[in-house]
Formats: sequence, C-alpha cells, structure tokens
Amino acid sequence: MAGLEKLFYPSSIAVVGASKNPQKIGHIILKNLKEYGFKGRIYPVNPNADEILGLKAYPSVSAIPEPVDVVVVSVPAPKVPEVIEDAGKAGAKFAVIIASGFREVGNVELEKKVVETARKYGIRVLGPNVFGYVYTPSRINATFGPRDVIPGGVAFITQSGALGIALMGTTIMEGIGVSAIISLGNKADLDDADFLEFFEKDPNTNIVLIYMEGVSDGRKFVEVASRVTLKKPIVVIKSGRTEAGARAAASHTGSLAGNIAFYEAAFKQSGILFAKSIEEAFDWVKALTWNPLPDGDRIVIITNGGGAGVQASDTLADNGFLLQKPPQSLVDEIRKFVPPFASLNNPIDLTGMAPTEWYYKAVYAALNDPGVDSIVVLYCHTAMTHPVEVAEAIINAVKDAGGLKKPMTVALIGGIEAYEGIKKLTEAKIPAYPTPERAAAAIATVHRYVKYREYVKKRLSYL
Amino acid sequence: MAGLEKLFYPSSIAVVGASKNPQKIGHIILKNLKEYGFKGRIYPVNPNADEILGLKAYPSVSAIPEPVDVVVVSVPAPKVPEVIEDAGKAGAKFAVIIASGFREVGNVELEKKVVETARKYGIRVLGPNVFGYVYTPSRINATFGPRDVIPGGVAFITQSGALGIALMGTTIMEGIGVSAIISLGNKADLDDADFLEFFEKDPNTNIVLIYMEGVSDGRKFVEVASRVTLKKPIVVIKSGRTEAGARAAASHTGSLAGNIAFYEAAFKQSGILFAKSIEEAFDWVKALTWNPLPDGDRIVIITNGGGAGVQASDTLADNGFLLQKPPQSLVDEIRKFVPPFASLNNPIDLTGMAPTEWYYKAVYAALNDPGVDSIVVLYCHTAMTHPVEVAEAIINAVKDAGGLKKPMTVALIGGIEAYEGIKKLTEAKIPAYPTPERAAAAIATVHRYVKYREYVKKRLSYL
Amino acid sequence: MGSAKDVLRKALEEGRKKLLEHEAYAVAEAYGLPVPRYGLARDPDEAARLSREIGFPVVLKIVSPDITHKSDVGGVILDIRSEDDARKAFTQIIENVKKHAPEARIAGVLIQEMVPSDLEVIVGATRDQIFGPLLMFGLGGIFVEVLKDVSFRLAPVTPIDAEEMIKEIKAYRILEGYRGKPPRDIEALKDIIVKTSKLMLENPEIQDIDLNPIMVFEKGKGAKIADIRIILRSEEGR
Amino acid sequence: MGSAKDVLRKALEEGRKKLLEHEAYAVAEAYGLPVPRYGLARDPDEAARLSREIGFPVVLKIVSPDITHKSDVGGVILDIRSEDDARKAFTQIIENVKKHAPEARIAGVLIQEMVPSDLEVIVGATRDQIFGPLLMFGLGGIFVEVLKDVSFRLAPVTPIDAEEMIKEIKAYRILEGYRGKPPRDIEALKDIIVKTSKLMLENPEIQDIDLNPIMVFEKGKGAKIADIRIILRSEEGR
Ligand SMILES: CC(C)(COP(=O)(O)OP(=O)(O)OC[C@H]1O[C@@H](n2cnc3c(N)ncnc32)[C@H](O)[C@@H]1OP(=O)(O)O)[C@@H](O)C(=O)NCCC(=O)NCCS
Ligand SMILES: CC(C)(COP(=O)(O)OP(=O)(O)OC[C@H]1O[C@@H](n2cnc3c(N)ncnc32)[C@H](O)[C@@H]1OP(=O)(O)O)[C@@H](O)C(=O)NCCC(=O)NCCS
Ligand SMILES: [Ca+2]
Ligand SMILES: [Ca+2]
Repeated sequence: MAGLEKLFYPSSIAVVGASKNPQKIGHIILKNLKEYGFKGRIYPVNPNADEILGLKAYPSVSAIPEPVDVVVVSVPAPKVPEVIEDAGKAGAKFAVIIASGFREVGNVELEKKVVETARKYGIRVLGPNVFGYVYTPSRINATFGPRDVIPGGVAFITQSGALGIALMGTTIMEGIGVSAIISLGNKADLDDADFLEFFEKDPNTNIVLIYMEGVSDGRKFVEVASRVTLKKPIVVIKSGRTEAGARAAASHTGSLAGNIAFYEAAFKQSGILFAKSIEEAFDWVKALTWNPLPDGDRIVIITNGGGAGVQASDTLADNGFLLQKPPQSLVDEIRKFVPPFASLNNPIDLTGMAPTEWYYKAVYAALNDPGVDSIVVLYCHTAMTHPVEVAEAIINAVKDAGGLKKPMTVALIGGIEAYEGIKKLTEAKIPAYPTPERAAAAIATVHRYVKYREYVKKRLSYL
Repeated sequence: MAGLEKLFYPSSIAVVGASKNPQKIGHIILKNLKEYGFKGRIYPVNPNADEILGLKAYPSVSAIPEPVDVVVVSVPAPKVPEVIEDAGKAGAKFAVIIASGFREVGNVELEKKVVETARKYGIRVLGPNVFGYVYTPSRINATFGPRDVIPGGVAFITQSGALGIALMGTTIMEGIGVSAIISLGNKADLDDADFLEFFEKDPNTNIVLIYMEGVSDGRKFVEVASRVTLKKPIVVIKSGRTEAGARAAASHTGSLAGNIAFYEAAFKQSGILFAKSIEEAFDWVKALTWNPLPDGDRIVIITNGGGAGVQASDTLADNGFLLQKPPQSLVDEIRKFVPPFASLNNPIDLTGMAPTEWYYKAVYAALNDPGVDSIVVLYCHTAMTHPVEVAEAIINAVKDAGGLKKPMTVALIGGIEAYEGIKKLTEAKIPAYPTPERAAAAIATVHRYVKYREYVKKRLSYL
Repeated sequence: MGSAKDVLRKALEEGRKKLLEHEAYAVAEAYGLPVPRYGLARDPDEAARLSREIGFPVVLKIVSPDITHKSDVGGVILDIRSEDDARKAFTQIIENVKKHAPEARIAGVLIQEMVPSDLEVIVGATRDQIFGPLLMFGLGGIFVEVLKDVSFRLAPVTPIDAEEMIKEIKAYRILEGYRGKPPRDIEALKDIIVKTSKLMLENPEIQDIDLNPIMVFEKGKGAKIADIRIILRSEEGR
Repeated sequence: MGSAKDVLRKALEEGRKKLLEHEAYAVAEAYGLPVPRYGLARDPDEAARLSREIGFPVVLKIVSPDITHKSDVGGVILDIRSEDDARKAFTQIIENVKKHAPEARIAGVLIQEMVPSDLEVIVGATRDQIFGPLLMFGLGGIFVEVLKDVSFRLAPVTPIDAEEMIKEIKAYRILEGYRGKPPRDIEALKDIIVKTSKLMLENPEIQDIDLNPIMVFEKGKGAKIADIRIILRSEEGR
C-alpha cells in the first residue's frame, strides 16, 4: 500500500468540474486552492472553459501536459467513473471525490464502479461524498469550506460532511491551528487508519481529532491508533454514543450500528480521549495542542473568587484528580502580597480585590515552582480589574517565565470584556475558556493523556 | 416577617460611603444607581462631601429629611454597626452591607453585632459581604458590577461574590434579561428562602437561577422552593457537588459542608433543575425564560447535517427522551421540497444542500403542526447558505407562525458568521447555541421542568 | 400512637439512648409497620408459651441495653421449632451472655417469628442538622455495605417520593424480578418508607431508625421487618 | 495447543456447532485455564472409577449434543460422595434424559470435581464483525443477568487490560472483600481472562466462549471454572 505523501505533498492538483460559475462547488474549490496559496501547479479541468480564475483550463485530465498527483472531482456522481478512467490513464495518484449520490443514498453499484476503476489504475480514493481536504504545510485548501484556516498542529478527520465543514469555521473562530482537515465521506477506499498512519509520522501534526460515525475494521484501527497515541493524543467524538443515537447514525450512513460498548473498549485500549460533545472535544484539543505535558499531577488552581475555585475543584474531582496543598515555597511567595486571611490551600484564592499585578506574580511564581505540575488560572471580572489587562498579565508572566514550560488553562468569567480577554490569550496560544469548569476539564484531559499514553506503552510491551 | 416590597419598590435609597473618588466602590454603586435610572430619590451619605455626581450628599442617614427605605452601606466593616444604628434611628427598612471582613474571615462577633443592631430597629439585612442588588422593574442597579443589565424575566440569586458579579456581565453578553440580581453574601439575615418567597409571587420574574454554596435551613428551603416550582422553574448551580469540592467550599465559606446526597434529594423533591456547571445553567435559563412549556414530549429535530442530528439525538437520549417518528402531516409537508432520499424519520434531515428557504418552510410547518410539541433546529454552516440569513429565516418563520407557541432551541454550528447568527436569534429571544448538544440539552430541560412541576404538584397533594 | 410516645418516654426517663428490641417493635407496630410477631420472655416457660402462641419457627434474641452485637455473644438462636427447644434455647442464650458479657444487664429474651428469608432491603432514617429527618433506602447486604447503592429523601416522604427513591437505586431491576424470581412487593416497600417517614416526623425524640433487614416477598405478599434498631436523641440535642 | 486443535477439528468434521462439555474442558485445559478434574463415563462402573480418581464430592452431568439446558431434563446431579452413589446417579441421569429428551443422542455422563461454592464471576468471549474477538467480564448471577454490569476488551487482552476491565465493573468492590469476606484472587481472574483471550485469538474456529460460573476463592487460593460452553463458527462465517 503506497503512502499518502503525494496527497499531502503533491506537485500538482487538478480540479475537475471547476467552473466559471462562482455558485458551483468546483469554482469555490478552485478559488480556495489558488487563494490559500498552493505553490504547486493547479489545473482546472472543464471542457467549457479555456481559463478559470486566471488559470489555464483543460478539457480533461489526460489533456494536461504532465501527470497530475491529485485530482479533485466535482462533477455529478454519474459522471465520476469516466473522470476516474481518464485520470487513471493520465497517471493520477489520488482522487478526491466531492459528489454525493453514491452508497449513502443506496447507490452501491456506482460506488463500486468508481472504486474498481480507480483500483485498476492504482488511484487511491478519498470519498466519495466529501468536502475536500486541507494540508496547511503545503498551503492546500482543496475544500469548498472557509478559506482561511489557521496553520497549526491539529489534524481533523471527519466522517460527517455538513457538520465537518461547519467545524472548519469553528476552528478558525476558536483560533485553533490545523495541519490537516480530511473529509472521509463514504470511506470507499481511504479510511481513518490510513490517515492515522500518516499523521503518526507527520512532524507537522501534534494531535488528531476525529469525528467518527463508525469504522469497518476495528482491530486495524486500534492497532494504528495505539501507535499514534504513543506520540500524540487522539480525541474522538463518536457519533451514536447511545443506542438511540446509534440507530439514527446507522440510518444516516447506511452502515452497521456497532455496539457502542465495543467502541469504548477499543478507545480505552488505544488510549483515545473519548469526548462526549463537540464543545468538549474542541476544549480538549486547544489544551492539548498548545500545552506541554505535565511531569506529575500536582495541579494548582489560582483564583480571585472562591466560588469559581470550587467549581473547578468539583470538575477536577469528577475527572479523578484531587487537589493537594500547594508547595510551601509557592505559598510563601504568594503570602508576600495577599491579605492574611486569603486561603492558599489550593485553590489559591487571591480574593476578589486582587489587582492585575497579583495575577502576574502568582502565575509567574507557579510557573517557576518545581512543585507545581500544572496551573488552572481563574479570573472573575470584578470592578477592580479588566479582563484584557489580566490576560496580558498572564501572557507576560508566561513570557517572562520562558514560555509555557508546564500546562496551563485559563478561565475568564464575565461579559464582553472577558470575551476580549479570551481572544487575547487565544492569540498567544494560551488555552482560555469562559467558565471554570471548562478550564478545569481541559487541564484534567492533558493529565489523562499522559496516563493513557503510559498505559498504551505498557500494553504494547506485552504484545 | 415583613415582606420585601420596600426592598424592591423603595421610594428612596441611600448610599452610605458614596465617595467623590471614582475608584471607590461607594462611588461606583452611586453611579450605577443614578445612571441605570432609578426614579426614586437617591441620597449619597458621606460627611466629606456636599454633593456627589450631582446629588446632594448628607453626613448621615439620620440627617436625610425623610425616612429612607433602603440603605446601601459601603464603609469598612468596623464602621458598619454605627451606620446601622444611625440608619435604624432614621427609620430605614433594609440595609445592603457591601463590606467584607465579617464571619467569612472569622469575625463572627462583628457580624452578630450588626445583626443585633439591625434587629433592634426592625431593619432587614442583605449580606454582609455582597456586591449589592438589582431589580430592573424599578430600574435599581445598586451594585458595583456592570451597569447595563438587560431587563427580563430571570431572577439570579448568588451566594458567591466574585463569581456572581462576573456572571452579571455574562447575562449581558448572553442577552439574558434579568428581573433581579441578589448578592446574598454571608446570609446573616436574609437568605435564599426569603427571596424565593418574593419571586414566587413576582409577576416580573419567570425563572429563578441560584448559585448556591449551602443553606442552613434545608426544610424551609424545600418548602418554599416547592411552591415556586409550581409557578416557575428554579435552576440551581450547587457549589461543592463532589466531596472534594464540598470541602473546598466549606473552607471558603466557613460553613458546614452538608451531605451532597441530601442536597440532591432536596432538589428532587422541590422540582429543582440541578445544573452541573455554569454554562449548563445559563443554557437552561435561556431556554426556559424565552420558551413556553410543551404540551407533550414529541420533540422534532430539523437539521441540514446528519452528524449534527445524531449528536442531538444522543444528547436527548442521555436526558431520557427518545425521538418518535414525526407526524405524517409534517413529513408530507417537507417532502414537497426536499430530495427524495432525504431522511425524515426524526431527525428531519434537509440535507447539506438545503437553501435558506427550506429552513423557513420546515420551521414554519413544524410550528404549525399540532403533532409537534417542541423543535430543535440545527444548522451547519456550508457554502450554500449564510448563518445570519438562516437565523433571519427562523425568526421570520416564528413571527409568521404567530410567535413561539411551542418551545424551540437552535444550534448554528460554524465560525464567526454562525456566532453572528446566534446574536441575531438572541436579540429575537430565540435560544441559540453553537453546538447541537447544547441545543438538545436545553430543550430537554424545558420538557423536564414540566415533569418536575407535575411531580411537585402531586407530591404536595399528599401533604 | 399513644403507645409509641409511652415507650419513648419510658426509655428517656431511664436514661437510655437505644430502645430495646421489643420496644422498637412496639413503636414500629404503632405506626402500622409490618413487624414480626414477638414477645419478651423472662424465663424458659414463658419462652415456650410465647413461641407456641407466635407459631414456629421462631428466633430467640437476647434483650439487653448493654449488648449491641447480639450474635457475637451467642445471643441469637435461629430456627426453633418446638416448645422444648424454645426452653433450651432460652437457657443457652442466658448462659452464653453470662459468659461473654457478664456485666450486661438482661431484660429478657425476645421470642420473634422467624421471617422467611427473601430479598433483603434496608430502610433507614436519620435526623440531619440542615435537612431534618431523612429516609434512606437500599438493597441489603453488599449493595448498601459495599457498593453504597442508596437513595435519600427528606421527610415527609410521600408515596411518589418513596416510589422514586426505590427506582433510583442502581440495583432496582432486581426488585422487578428476573428469570426464576417474580417481581417483589414494591407497594409494601413504599408503604414502609411512608410510615417510617411519619414515625420520624411525629417523634423528634428519635435520632435514627434502622430497619435492616426487611424481607420483601413477591408482589402481593408484602414485606416484613426482620430486625430493628431505634436510637434516641441525647440531651445535648445531637 | 495441539490437543485443542484436534478437539476443534473433530467437532467441525462431525458437523457440530457446540463442543461437548468434556471437549470444552479439554480445550480450556490446553490453554492453562483452571478447569475442574473431569472425565467422561460411558457406564456406571466407569462413573464410579472416575469419581474415585477425581475425588469426592463430584457432580454428574449428561453429555449430549442435543441438550442445552441439562438441569431441565434432570441431567445434573450434584454432591455425589461415594462410588455407589456415583453408579446410582449415572443410571438415574440416563433414565431422566431418556424420559424428558428421548431423541437426544447421549455421548456419556461427565464426572466432574464439584467446585466449592464461592464468589461467582463470568468470563465470556465472542467474535464481532467490526472488532474481532472480544472478552467480557462481570460478576455472576444477577450482576450480569439483571444489572448488565459488564466490561469488555478487545483481544489480545493483556494483563493490564484484564486488570482494568475487572476494576471497571460497578460491583468491583465486592472482589476487594468486606466485613467477613477477605479479598478474592484477582490475579487468578486476570490470568483466566488473558488465557481466554489467547484461546480466542489462536482458534478462529471458535465463535463464543462462556465460562459461567467461575468460582473465585480468596486471594492466593485461585479460581476455578465450574461450567463451560464453547460454540464454533458455522460454515457461513457467522
Ligand atoms: C459534485 C457536485 C457539486 C456537482 O454539481 P454541479 O457543479 O452543479 O455539477 P455540474 O453538472 O454543473 O458540473 C460542474 C462543472 O463540471 C463540468 N463537467 C461536467 N462533466 C465534466 C467532465 N467529465 N469533465 C470536466 N468537467 C465536467 C460541467 O460542465 C460544469 O461546468 P460548467 O459550469 O462550466 O458548465 C454535485 O453533483 C454534488 O454532488 N453536490 C453535493 C456535494 C456534497 O455535498 N458533497 C459532500 C460534502 S460534505
Ligand atoms: C466596603 C468597602 C468597599 C469600603 O472601602 P473604601 O470605600 O475604600 O472605604 P473608605 O474608608 O474609603 O470609606 C468609603 C467612604 O465612606 C466614608 N465614610 C466612612 N465612614 C462613614 C460613615 N460612617 N458614614 C458615611 N460615610 C463614611 C469615607 O470617608 C469614604 O469616603 P471618601 O472617599 O469621601 O473619604 C471595603 O471596606 C470592603 O469591604 N471592600 C470589599 C467589598 C467586597 O468585596 N464585598 C463583597 C463583594 S462580592
Ligand atoms: Ca466568591
Ligand atoms: Ca453530515
């Protein structure tokens, strides 16, 4: 089985069904590809045009003067087999088939035909029924979704089309940088395991996020996912987590509703972080992609409100983490500036009157104290301080401490000003959330990944 | 026990410790009170000034020419008893004591003294250690928090100061209109039950949200809360939900860490909606304050993406609600415009290619179909449509159907445009969320409230 | 109810924190709780007579304000099936207790109908500083002791509260019956909970009630308390 | 392992989907699983001899490819304590089966060591279309049957997987021991799970394995399978 290198590092990409008509999906894909900055050669393929968006157009793939690595196919389903045939003759390696109207609507024969034709020529197929794919290190945005995805370390693999394309936009709004976005569609050929194998070794990817409806080869998935977990975390949102949802999912995808308990077992054995909602998954991804891993479980909460501190403590307890007293060195450091009645037992409560400067000092001290493994910073917007200034104080403390040497999450609780503060922290790649529970759950997941990774390592040593 | 009418409908409010110095809390409170538009008489009390913010100032409460209904006390703790003494002589009815430095830092004696002095004169005390209170029907914002709270139906009672004042800002950003915000502080006199009794009968309040650390008289709380539940829902965030959190909470408030299992029993018997996080509570409050109650449990999901539909189905299943097939009348109506392969079994999947107009038609049809009790509308931002236009289509469908005659929640999934769409729906008082799970959980809670209310009614009939 | 008050008053006057078992049964009986037939024997002949009146089989249990763990001191003999055996068992128990707990004051030996073994559940009640009287429910043995699978409700516990708290436990499905075991009498259980709630509410002298175990028979055949403890509040208002 | 393959091949050649109980014990034994001592008796004398060799008490169970519920046809007699009783029990079983299941083909009567009663657990294995061979664990009786308190892992199940899946069940604390009952031998359980996983992986002919119940003794004293079923895959690749 050939690798996926030519998909991610192609010299050339053709878009079949690119159109001068800006409403058509083929046009949008071509536009994104060009404008996002793919440096290789882009070939629109459409017998109706000589040129589209300033690029010379060809009537067929075989008419292109060189063999093309990737062919994106945006023509209606019935026309796809002939396009694949032609692309095969022209020596293409990968076909990304946008069209729907295959197995997902019951047209099993047509999909088989496409796969057989592709196989004849050694073409690997992504899809059909996909919105395309992204690989930011190669400046590839071959989708009809939002153009300006942020480059970064997250590889997002999605089996859902509409939800997946919408979540492209969410990554942008949440400031989450992606290495890749893969729309798997009907998985007629390439599947999760194929891409996991690539991302395992991809130096540009430091975390994989999967929106999964189901897999067909669960053993292979566990095998590949386990290897990935040893290097980088995998977060999975499993559609059809309950029996009712699984039935809905099965009718949606037309596939077997596998036993959810078996999926959960598979996730546990491959060290996968199993998210129960989209928001939870994105919260975790943020915390995992921007943070280093902790050396131990001595989590310290810094807060200016007791209530927020308790909410975070409860959430950590839910996640199996009990707070210990902070190191005396840290307590002594903070006692220098807080009132004598301030409770420093963990949570460390700077009190509601805490000025911005105390946040800088406390965070700086915690970052430098070897007895602290990770930090949850909670800030309630009171009249005394402004969330954007507190955000800046945290950013400066991190900078002055030499960067995020240990994992940290922040919650800024309040209104529009807190929202602005969160944006500032996001720009600085510090995971920030609007509630203490989300910040606490996110840090807990970073700790959990360390344990899961050790588990998988140990498990594999028996095999 | 006298009622709280004079607290919520005072003719006059004095702010003791109001200051010309804009940094001081007393100044901020006076400013909010004046600028938020309280129509009654406002009296700054400060021997150091003749006038503050254009209002004539007095050296003491007793120097004011008329008896004042409410006295907000923003002087340091040791000075509070003498202010209460003076206010008592002057015939004040309520004292709102901002200062900290009482029982919460171990100063039990000082707090006792304040309560005894107040009792001597028949003054009811809110606090001490509070950020003030809000009652929008009287245009009262006597807090040092954000000024521009939105008027509406939510009464928010909080035992946490810093968290509570930060959440004032959250209500504004989330577009949630409040009738009242009550900072309970140390609950030396007035407590949750006192306010619940008022809100039970308050026509301006249609839901109560409580951030609770603990209560001292659990039986009275259950009794009063049960009566409220018969008329309007109560959502509680319980700080110290786990043993670890309860211990943190107890050290924070200095009170008994009650058994959390007993609190849960109390909540069940009073029909309280027990939220496990701040976000969850606010999500529920939105759905409950703007929606009517459903007549039955026939929930219908309308989506343009199968994945989003399954996420919502899973969440409903978690909440104990299983989807039924939609009424044939609705299916027939929608079949008129969707492709033949579109799955309409519930979720109703309009497909990813659905144009804006299909959302208008589907929502309008569901609102008018007597076989539908509530609706969850899910939208994934794809290239075909724009979230703001879809939001407007939903708003128009609701308007043309004669308003929200049945409960509805909406999820707009995507990036910044989806965020804009959510703002539009929020302005129209349609509960909208960024993920399908949050929209589904919110509608489930509206249904749960109906069941809880029936339960409490039945339970009380035995007593 | 009058008799319940009398029993409680007597115990408090005598400075006792715990009711003797027959007193506890009397209080429970006064509230309509399903107690086994019982009587207090002060000599072997009375033991024989009571056991004949109650009907065999019976169990004999030592009654002493100074003994908590009756079995540990040989103070319990089960499955007595004749008057003669009742006499012998009475004597044996007194001997055992005199040997293992020589200081204990002996009020007598309780002769009690031996409740047929069946599904065991526990109903308890306690008084909490914040919430006042509370009821607790769980399946007996390991379910409560090891798995802590219990539910609570505040008194007054109405029939629908009782139903909810029974259904809430994780092991509830066992009560619904399964292959070879028909459903249990959940109505009888609800009734016990509701009445225990009333007992707690009307008698602030009581601090704790422990009905453990209660045997629950198949639907329609009721439930019966097989052992009971009632603890009173101390003067200091514990 | 050779003997396991032989047993499986023979059953498949004979067109059987289910192994006879002694065959299932043989396969399990070949993989080091703790089976009771057993033997197949074809006449009363053999029953007597085998029971003497195995050691009393023993149980006798009908062995027939046509009988699934052995107890229902009087095909199980427990607690046999002498050679004479073994002879009688053999004859009785054959009579019972001939009466209640006259068409059933009889391979013989299994003489099996009677495993002392203790905490019962279940270890199962099955083959899934998506995930391949999977192991299941739960406490016996109502815990699996009524409460569905089970855990799963994909084969290969390593010792740490086995540990995790045991600890994952809600009723786990029962295995840790409690008042009057010391902790059970969890290591022995882990070992059974790991070996059953190996058995499933190395023998694709097997579709399901059911070790139910397994008696788990106190820590250090091991565990023993008291009943076993092995189902083979049908030709159609079920
Ligand atoms: C694939 C799909 C987008 C095509 O729709 P479309 O663009 O309206 O289809 P058209 O027939 O107009 O074909 C597109 C262009 O390709 C051209 N074309 C047709 N056959 C061609 C061929 N064999 N080679 C090259 N170009 C061809 C058409 O002429 C047209 O160009 P034009 O506008 O210049 O005339 C559509 O069929 C579809 O499947 N939509 C759903 C996609 C989806 O949801 N996917 C899953 C996302 S998650
Ligand atoms: C109450 C509190 C805000 C007062 O702090 P402060 O404003 O710095 O206190 P000051 O001593 O300056 O007193 C305020 C004003 O009242 C005046 N004042 C003092 N005693 C007075 C009296 N008996 N009558 C009237 N005015 C008086 C002061 O002169 C001052 O006015 P000035 O600025 O014109 O000189 C402060 O003590 C406190 O408790 N802060 C924490 C509040 C808190 O967190 N609450 C819980 C929120 S959740
Ligand atoms: Ca606080
Ligand atoms: Ca989809």
